[in-house]
Amino acid sequence: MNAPMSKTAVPALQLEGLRKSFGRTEIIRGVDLSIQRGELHAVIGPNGAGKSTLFNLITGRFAPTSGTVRLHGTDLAGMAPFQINRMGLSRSFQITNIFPKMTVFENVRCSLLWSQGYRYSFWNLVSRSRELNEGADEILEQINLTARRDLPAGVLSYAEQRALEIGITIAGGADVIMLDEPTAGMSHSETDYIVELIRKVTENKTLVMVEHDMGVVFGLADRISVLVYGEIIATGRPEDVRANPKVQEAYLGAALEAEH
Amino acid sequence: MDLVVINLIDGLVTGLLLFMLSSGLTLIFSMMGVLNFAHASFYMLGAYFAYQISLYVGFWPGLLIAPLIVGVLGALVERYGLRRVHQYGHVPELIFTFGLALLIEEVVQFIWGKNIVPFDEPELLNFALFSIGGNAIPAYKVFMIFISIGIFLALLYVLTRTRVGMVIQAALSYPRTVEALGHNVPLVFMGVFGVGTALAGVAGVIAGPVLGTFPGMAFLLGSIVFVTIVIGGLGSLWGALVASLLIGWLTTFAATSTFEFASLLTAIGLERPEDLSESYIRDLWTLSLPQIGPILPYILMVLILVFRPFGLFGKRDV
Amino acid sequence: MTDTTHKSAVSTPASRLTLGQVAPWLFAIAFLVLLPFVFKSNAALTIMNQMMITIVFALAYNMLLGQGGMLSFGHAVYLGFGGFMCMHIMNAVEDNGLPLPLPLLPIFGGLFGLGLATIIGSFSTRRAGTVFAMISLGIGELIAACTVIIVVLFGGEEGISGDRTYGLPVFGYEFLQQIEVYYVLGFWTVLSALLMYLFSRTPVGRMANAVRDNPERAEFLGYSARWVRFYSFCASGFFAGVAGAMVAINYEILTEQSMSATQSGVILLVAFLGGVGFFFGPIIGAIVFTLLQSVLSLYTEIWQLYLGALFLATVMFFPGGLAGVLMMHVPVARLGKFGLLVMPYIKTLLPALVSVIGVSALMEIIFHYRHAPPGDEEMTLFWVTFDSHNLLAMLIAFVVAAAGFWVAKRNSGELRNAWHAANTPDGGRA
Amino acid sequence: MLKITRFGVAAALALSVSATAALAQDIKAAFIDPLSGPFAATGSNGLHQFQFAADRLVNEKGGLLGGRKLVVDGFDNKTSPQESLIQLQVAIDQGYRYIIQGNSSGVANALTEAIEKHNKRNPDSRVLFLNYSAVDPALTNDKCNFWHFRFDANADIKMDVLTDVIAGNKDIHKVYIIGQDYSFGKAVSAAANAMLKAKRPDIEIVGDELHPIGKVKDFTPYARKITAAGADAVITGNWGADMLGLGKALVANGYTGPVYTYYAAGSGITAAFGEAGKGVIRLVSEGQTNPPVSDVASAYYDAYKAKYADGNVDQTRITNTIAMLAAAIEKAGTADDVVAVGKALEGMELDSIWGTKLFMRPQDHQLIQNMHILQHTNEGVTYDYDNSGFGVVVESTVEMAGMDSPTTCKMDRP
Repeated sequence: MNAPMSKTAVPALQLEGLRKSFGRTEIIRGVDLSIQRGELHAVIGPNGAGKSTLFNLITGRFAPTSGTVRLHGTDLAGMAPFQINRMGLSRSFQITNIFPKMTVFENVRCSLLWSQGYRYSFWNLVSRSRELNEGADEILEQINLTARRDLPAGVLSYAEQRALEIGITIAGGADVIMLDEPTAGMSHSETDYIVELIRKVTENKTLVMVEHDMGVVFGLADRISVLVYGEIIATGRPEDVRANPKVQEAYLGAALEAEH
Repeated sequence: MDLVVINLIDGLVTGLLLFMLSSGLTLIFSMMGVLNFAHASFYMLGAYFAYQISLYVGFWPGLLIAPLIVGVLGALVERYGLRRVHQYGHVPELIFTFGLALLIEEVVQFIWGKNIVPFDEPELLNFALFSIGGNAIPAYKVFMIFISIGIFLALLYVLTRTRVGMVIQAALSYPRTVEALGHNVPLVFMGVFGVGTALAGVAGVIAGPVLGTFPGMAFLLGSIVFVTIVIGGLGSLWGALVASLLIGWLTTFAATSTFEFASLLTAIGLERPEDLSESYIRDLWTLSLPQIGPILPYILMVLILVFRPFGLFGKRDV
Repeated sequence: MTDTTHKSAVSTPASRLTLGQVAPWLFAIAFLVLLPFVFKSNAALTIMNQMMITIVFALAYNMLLGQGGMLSFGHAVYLGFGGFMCMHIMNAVEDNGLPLPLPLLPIFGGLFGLGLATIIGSFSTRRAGTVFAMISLGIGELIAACTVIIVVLFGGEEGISGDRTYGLPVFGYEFLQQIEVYYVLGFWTVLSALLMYLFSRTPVGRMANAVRDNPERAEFLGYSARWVRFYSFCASGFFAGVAGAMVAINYEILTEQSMSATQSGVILLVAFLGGVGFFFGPIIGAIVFTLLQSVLSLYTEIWQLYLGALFLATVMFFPGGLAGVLMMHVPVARLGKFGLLVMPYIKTLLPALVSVIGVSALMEIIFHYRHAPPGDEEMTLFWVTFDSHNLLAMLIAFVVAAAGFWVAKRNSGELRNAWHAANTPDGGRA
Repeated sequence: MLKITRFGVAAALALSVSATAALAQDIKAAFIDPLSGPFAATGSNGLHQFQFAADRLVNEKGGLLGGRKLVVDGFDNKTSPQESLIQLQVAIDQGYRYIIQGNSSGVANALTEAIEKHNKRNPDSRVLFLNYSAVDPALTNDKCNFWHFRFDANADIKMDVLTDVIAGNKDIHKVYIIGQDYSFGKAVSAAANAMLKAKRPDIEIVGDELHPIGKVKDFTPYARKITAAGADAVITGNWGADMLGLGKALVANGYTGPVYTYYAAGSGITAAFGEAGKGVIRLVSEGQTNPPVSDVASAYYDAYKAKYADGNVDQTRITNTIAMLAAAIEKAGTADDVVAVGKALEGMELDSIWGTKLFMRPQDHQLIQNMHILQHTNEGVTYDYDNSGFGVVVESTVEMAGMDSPTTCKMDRP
């Protein structure tokens, strides 16, 4: 749709020759990928294809064995996660990763702090900043958790925690959002709810998501990359990828036939 | 020269003793992620139990029975204490073992009193085996070396050559998988905890007569043991061995050295003031290496942490 | 100002202080002001001073343990360092006649504590959890050992002493009397507690909680877990230094004991007993511990054994500490169903108490049997005098303990049910 | 155990509501020493000896000032200077006017300063400090004050006695000095160096070192060094586990010379040394228990053992303290005006039941008495320690040791 932009624009995210080995096993075997600003991009692949590893390489959780990751043209090599985050990349986790003992509101407010310029301030009181509190409430409104505002995050239902996870991820106002299987382990209705939520909160942002659920990916993504055994075997618009025989063979075949 | 040889022997004794504690501690840590603060308390219990047993049947049965009792106690602590606290996380576990260490010290005082108890080497080994330059090497020390090495080799054999050892090693890295394979991982944990504390118990039995059996012995050695495994790298058995020997020799050589810091100060061009009480570095002028020998491990630890935050053999993700 | 919105009171961005926020502080101040009118003696004042010092130190410690998730086995070092430096300042002021009023001393104590914490924290806060704990233990031991070696700074085992009545009288007060010192310390206690409370409400204070719960997530929010820990550590060092200055003012002497590993262990005990999960937990801990220490050591020689057992029981069964136990009852009180719990509590806790008394009686008898001088077989326990070598006494104690335990165990099911009922909002009643 | 009366903080809180009755019938002395923690055994044993002495020397003979009893109550200071100051305050509030303390010079220093300040600031509730065991020379030199009286010989006097003996032993040519790294250990080292140089310039000091206090796990390396240096005698101020560790390591290494020391008897140490220490351990101390000096002394010891079978009369100075306090109170005719009692104590002369003259030197409040070198042995022991069969026997005696030892004390008298 709006994916192919002018060739000269710096891609939001660019991977070049990315490789990662654990011991003797090479998990990521040379990935090249370029994601344009504003694109909604999905990475799919069968279990064990290295999706999460790729994800962790991009966000600085693991250091690559070789190759580069560029965010808006800047090489991320050697940067810690918090530095990458400050450059405008925010991620969620496959296993829910929130602050369980803090209230839902606190969770969101904490994720606003850095972007609102509070840094390591110990001379501001968080409760005294209207901008901060209203900002947090707005995000709660967006992710439909206003009613749960003052509960400890740990007691929320699974879907609510996933929603909160997305809320925390987008709160900092990063322009590149990375979601790791946001709908994993959800029922159909819950999935629809989360997809709607993702569509809503990622407007005008670059989105990279790893996903297992086909329905989610085809409905949402502008472009799709298929990762098999640490290599990208196809990248393109959903319908092209769907038609790609290699993909069919490697991954979709059985599933698609079963669906139709 | 004679003194160097003697120091090597003495340092080896200290180092191996430290290793008997630090190996058990490391085994427990790498398996369960729990740093057992009370580890040295089990060492103390070993010494006291052996003392009590020696009152009735002599030293040798105690060498066998005391560690067994300590091991069983350790396993019980794991089963009914640690496992319960486990749900709250690692820091509460550490606090639990800290509290346990306090309690054990109090219980020991309750039962055996606050004074040193007269726990002595067995008559059989109470002679000088040989002497180097007028310094006697007691037979007991040689016995300590052999016991430590023997236990180390046995441990190595069990861990690498037996089926139980393979299960333990696998459970270290993949507890879930091992559990799925039908092994009772909690039981393995309990066993490892028991064996680890029993090792500490053995160390207590053989060290008690030499280093003195008194309620403060746990803390005295304990803090050094923790420093040892931090220097070696948490969770690394080789690191524990290297660090133990390093500290053993370091403290031994430091204690017998005659180095004075005054010579260092003179070397950098300072002049010893007539009236020392006026000088702000007067303590340095009178300081000698033996004086700070026992705190050298702490200094070593700080240095290691500054330059190698994960210890000598530590892996990044502990 | 935005009170007209429909959100609950808490949710308004509070640009105005509410009574609920201020009341506890006003109450604390009034309490501290009035206390000396009840307990007049110098000894009582000294103990209350000790209590206040412990409160400040425990709160500072909890900035690490409770709020930052960092377990330190060597925090007394910062208290001691701040205190020693204050003694030096006190002596320097006396020698040179500098115009420094005594009540300002804690600022300097804090700054020195902060300074040391900055140096140590720069490498110790790189790691969290177990490794941090071990490093703190090692550093604590190292610095504590230095106290007897570096005599210039720490005065060897005699410590450094001074005279607080040196300098300029402040508004006519020369701090000759304990009561004057009491009010100085009271002021600093309230001020420090308030500042520490406010710190927990600042961005870095909130992030300390976040890093405690989930350091990885915090990193992906733009915060370096390590620096967040570092700032908490420094702040904690500052207030530990303030507590050290309070020691200097109250005792006019600082010794290596204040920096020792024992002291570091005690403060962990205090904070944990009180409850690290709540801001006021360590305050309760400090008060209870100081009283317990004096009352128990008054009646029994093996009070440390009891203390150790109590601590272990707290870790195992009430990880929230005393504050946690108290706060468990807040939802019940909100539902107005506290009445439901009264009877089950009596039926369970009373026998449990009897059982504890039985066990401790048994311990005392055994202890007396083993350690009292031969011939001295008579002992008095709970106002009863008897022969400790008589098996009957032990038997009675044992039976009391066992019976109490049995009854408590039998009734605990009832308590559990009642607890559940008390925590369930009423649906059925219209 | 609850025979030991304990007073503490809680009592203070309770009592503080009502004003304390100042006109108590009993004369109350507060014993502020460790009664719990690692040094509790030493503390409790000391308290027993004090209470026994007060009963036997005063109360059974009809009390003081026409029937007033002398009671000694224990206050647990947990060996902490700060806790001691709290207990001091508690004791003063409860009307105690005599403070007794001995274990740890650190605590003694804190107490003497606190008492000086207190007496200056509160003239109505002044107290005297009876130090029965803290030997830091400073207490009767630079830090002396009118309120402090020491009933034990200070470290310098003891060293004087030790070096006299060493100087007299022509077999000793090389001496090794080792001690714990703190004020007492340093004082021992300094005094030993100075005195040996003055008395026997030909003796070579082959080693002089300090080790961290309570931190040494294994004394073997130190013992190696001492043997390697060829020392004929060792001087040490070590006590507790450090003393035992050093002594045992020396013996295990084949060292056979004498170890001259201060504190190596009683509190389990004698039992722990046992056979190994025989012929090696020599200590300097006041008070002769073996062989017994008189029937009175034997009767006293027997009565004590009858009451406390596990105890030792290992601090005869305690008896002296009580005897002198009682005499001073009688002489002053008051127990409440401590200035008068203090002035009566100054310069007092008295005969001890342990067969020595006692003289409280007025310049610095240092008690002068006979000092002995005692040998750890199991031969000729009438009264053993720790029921171990081993005890200490007098080997030599220096009469009125340190009578003309110098002092830098400049005392302000009230």
